[in-house]
Amino acid sequence: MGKIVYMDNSATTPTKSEVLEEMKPYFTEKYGNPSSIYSLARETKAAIEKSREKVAKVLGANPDEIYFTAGGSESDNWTLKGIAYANQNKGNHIITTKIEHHAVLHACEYLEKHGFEVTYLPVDEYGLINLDDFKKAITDKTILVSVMFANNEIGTIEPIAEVGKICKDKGIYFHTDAVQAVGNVPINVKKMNIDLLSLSAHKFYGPKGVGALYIKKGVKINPLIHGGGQEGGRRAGTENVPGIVGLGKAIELAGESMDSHIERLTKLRDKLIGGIMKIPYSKLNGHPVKRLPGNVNVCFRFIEGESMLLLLDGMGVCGSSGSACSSGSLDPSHVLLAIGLPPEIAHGSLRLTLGDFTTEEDVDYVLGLLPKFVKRLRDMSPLYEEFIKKGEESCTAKK
Amino acid sequence: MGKIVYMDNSATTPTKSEVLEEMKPYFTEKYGNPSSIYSLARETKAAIEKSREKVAKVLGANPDEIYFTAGGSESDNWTLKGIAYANQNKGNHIITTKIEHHAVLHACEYLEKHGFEVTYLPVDEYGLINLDDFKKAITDKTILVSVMFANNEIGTIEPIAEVGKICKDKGIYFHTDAVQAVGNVPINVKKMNIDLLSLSAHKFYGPKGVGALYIKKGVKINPLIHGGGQEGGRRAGTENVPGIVGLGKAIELAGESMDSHIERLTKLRDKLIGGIMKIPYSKLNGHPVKRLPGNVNVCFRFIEGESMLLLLDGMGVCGSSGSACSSGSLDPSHVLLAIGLPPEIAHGSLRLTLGDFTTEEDVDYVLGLLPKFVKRLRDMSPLYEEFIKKGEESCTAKK
Amino acid sequence: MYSEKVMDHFMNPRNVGEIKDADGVGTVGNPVCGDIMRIYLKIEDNIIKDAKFKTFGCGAAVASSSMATELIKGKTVDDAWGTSNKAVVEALEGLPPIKIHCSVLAEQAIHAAINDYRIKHGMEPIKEEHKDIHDEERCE
Amino acid sequence: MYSEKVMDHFMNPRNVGEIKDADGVGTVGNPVCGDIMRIYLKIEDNIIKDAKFKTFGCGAAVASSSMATELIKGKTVDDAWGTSNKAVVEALEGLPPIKIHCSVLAEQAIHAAINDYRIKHGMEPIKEEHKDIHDEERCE
Ligand SMILES: Cc1ncc(COP(=O)(O)O)c(C=O)c1O
Ligand SMILES: Cc1ncc(COP(=O)(O)O)c(C=O)c1O
Repeated sequence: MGKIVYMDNSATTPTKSEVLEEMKPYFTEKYGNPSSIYSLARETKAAIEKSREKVAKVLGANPDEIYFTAGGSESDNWTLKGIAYANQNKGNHIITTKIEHHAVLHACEYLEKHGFEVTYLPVDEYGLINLDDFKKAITDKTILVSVMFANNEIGTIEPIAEVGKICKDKGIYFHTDAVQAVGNVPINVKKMNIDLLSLSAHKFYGPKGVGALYIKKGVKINPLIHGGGQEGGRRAGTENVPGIVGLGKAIELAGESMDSHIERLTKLRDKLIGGIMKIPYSKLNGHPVKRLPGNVNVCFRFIEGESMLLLLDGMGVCGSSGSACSSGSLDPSHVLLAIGLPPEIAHGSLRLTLGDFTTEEDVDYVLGLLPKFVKRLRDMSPLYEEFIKKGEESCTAKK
Repeated sequence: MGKIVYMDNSATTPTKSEVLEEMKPYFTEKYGNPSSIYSLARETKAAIEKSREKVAKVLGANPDEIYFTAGGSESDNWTLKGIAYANQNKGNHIITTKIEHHAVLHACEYLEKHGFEVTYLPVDEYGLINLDDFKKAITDKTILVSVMFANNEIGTIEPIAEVGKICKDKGIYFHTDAVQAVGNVPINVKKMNIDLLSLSAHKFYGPKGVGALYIKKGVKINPLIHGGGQEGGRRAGTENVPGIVGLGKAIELAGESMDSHIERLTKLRDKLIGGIMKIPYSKLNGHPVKRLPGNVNVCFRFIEGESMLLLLDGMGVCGSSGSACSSGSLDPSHVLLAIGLPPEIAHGSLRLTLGDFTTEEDVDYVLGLLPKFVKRLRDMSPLYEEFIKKGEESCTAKK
Repeated sequence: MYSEKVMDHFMNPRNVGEIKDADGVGTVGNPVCGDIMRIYLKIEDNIIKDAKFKTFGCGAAVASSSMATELIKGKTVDDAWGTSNKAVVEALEGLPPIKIHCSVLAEQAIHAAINDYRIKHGMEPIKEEHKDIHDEERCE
Repeated sequence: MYSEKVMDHFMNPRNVGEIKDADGVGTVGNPVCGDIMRIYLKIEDNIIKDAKFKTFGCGAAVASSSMATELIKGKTVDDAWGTSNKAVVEALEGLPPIKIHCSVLAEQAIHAAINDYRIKHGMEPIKEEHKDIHDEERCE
């Protein structure tokens, strides 16, 4: 394979080699089932507890509040369904946002079919929820609020501590999908009054297929996966020991290097955004500052996103798009529509997400390619042709 | 660490090194998210499809009927809850057995709290269900039958093809928890009329934290984990690519060596059973022939199981017990009670499960230790003292 | 996900551009749904002398346009009308199921351009058999 | 899961066995629940001269019996009665929460043996303060 410039770190990250090294012995040598009593098992049990402590430390939680799962989607589904059914006696109303990940949105839609009511909060042009909207949405039937920490497409960071405070005052459980935030934003579940928090290891250089749910002590929640007594009886299944060890190592590394990680990525991100904004009729999606350090999401008018991805892929650049075509449906990203982009512009979005292995050279390389590719696709675009003929002037992305 | 004789292969197996080798590149190099469109992602997508084919081949299924999960417990929960809620309009009755794994039993108990009715079929002294009992239990509200392929404690293999035939005739979905069977017993889902089948990689020398559910084409089932469009929209979450690759390799190896695996283990098993049966007041649990090739489960009267495990662990032997003490509850194994053992005898059970790394030397080593340990614990046992004083004669394990 | 042929026609699309004094122009699709295709025809003696396209859309949309224009060049107008989306898919050595609609769009663009030519030349437009596929798949 | 002290008392239990002409014998527990403990006492001049045990049970049950008999040897009968399960747990350097009941059983076995001694010697048995723990935890 030729040169690869990987700019899709929000989709997934490579497992760091230090992480893989920690995991390896748990496949072939230290393979004991943690529920057993012999020494081979006690050592895997201990490894899990060590990982639990590492996760707790980075989140500001207690180790016995961390439950390992198979990833962010499971953590989200567990929260939504587990809280809904365990607290049905108190109410049937859930508040979330229009820009959540599908793991939250589709779980909510499922609950709507089973007697629950869900309010989907709108967001402003930057993707931020409005706290007044939120407060007004609360009813005496509200049992759960789920607001994502940072959006996976446009990188917007929501006012989590403020939402947490309001939920605490009202005595409503507050869940945040922090799958994109962990490792990229400082988090303290106690200070931010978070009751449940989802995370997924493969988003911060850990392995795929393992995640965690922080559940504050005392929260009433049903299991999603019933069975054996693992995870304090709350999540059954033989523990994914190598995965859990990898998650622990990855979050430890992320915690240690958080400051420098944020500083470095923010610089690269802003350089990339700056360069792209020189291309005419382009627009930054999301908030300029309240934004994940590695997230760049832009729209190029008159261009369709998948075509851009294919051209970039031809040069070894991996990116993603909110374009309908790249997501297996005909509708463009619900997030881009929620921030008010007209569908035809939403189709032209490009997300480039930087990570620990992204270099300044990579950014320069991509900045060298983009103007050519934009020109090429616009030259082929009947929309651009019309636009030029009509002599339209400004690029206003809002309807 | 000193000598280790691992005889707990039903709890979990080591990942074979060939399996780990296949997995490795998917952590650090081939890490692309399979849902993306660039080349890095296409290659992980292809790897998943290759694994799907391998699983399908061993089960006699079509690749598009295989769905990857996080393990046996998830597959079981998905089936029970997913079928129950998707077919509520047809009925609310489920049939299962008293000796299922807790992943099935506890999911059933959950459903019972939510308006479903569950019949738990009894078993005979060998752990076998009775087909007449089963037929009588079927009502016009029965929507699902879940009978395990082979029991995890006593190794008994159930009459799956017969159950499948009856379910087919009645038009009822048939699920089998084959977590212990895959790799140890030939399976053909089409010939056996199985509609859903659970498996878990770590039981056949694959990694922990990954499994699969076979779902016959056309079966109506809700997702357990909603979200992204992975696994044909039926199981959300970024795919555990290394895990899935490992599962594929492991099941391929298991399929290739099935015959020799069964032959070798059956011999070792029967040697171990034969040796143990020379110890007075000992009894084999489960069926002598319809039994997993590597499963040995015995009761030593007047002895408590955990004590035996600790003595064995002291000599590097890893085993397990249906003893209450080793399972974190005060009640002995529901399986041993279901086959009619009185609780005080069930407490004295020992399970030794052999695997591909078990040698004849290991068997001899354990056979050298057991008589000494049994004697030592009996000498300490007030039950044995009473028994000897009363001059009781025969060891009848049944009530 | 795409065949080599599709990638070739996407990376090196044939017949991109406009024909200034086209005899027929057809535009189909909807930017809201993420694809618009415009085909320009130069027609002499009932023969497609030249065909060009402009497309806003995904890789399959571009490749379908490129292939469709290739397929009809040199054909009679009637033969061009008969160029089905299936012919486009086959010439492209397949399209992923979700992208089949791009080939349908190409067929529709040819039809639209031919009808435009017919109208300009005082002929009745031929009635389309297809419904608008976007209606069916409910793209808003 | 067990402390080194527990493992030591399990692997090398002190005072295993019977006292043939014991002055007091106490048996507690229930085989159905997986543990029975029997303690034999030799008592002279109100002093526990010797103590032995037989136990059917888990590692913690054996270690608790062993430790309990060690703790009471040489004590007055009253002091022996006062040997609490907590003292056994402490001497064992801790027990897992689920195994605490084993230490309670040891305390109860001492009480039962002392009461057996009292009854044989015409004294009133002392009333037990504990309920049967197995009742509470609903072991059938
Ligand atoms: C029969 C059976 N079913 C289900 C399971 C659950 O599998 P897992 O622990 O991989 O979730 C197991 C093993 O623990 C089992 O033996
Ligand atoms: C915000 C957010 N939530 C949830 C998920 C789901 O995580 P996973 O794919 O690990 O299940 C993702 C990533 O895909 C995400 O970005």
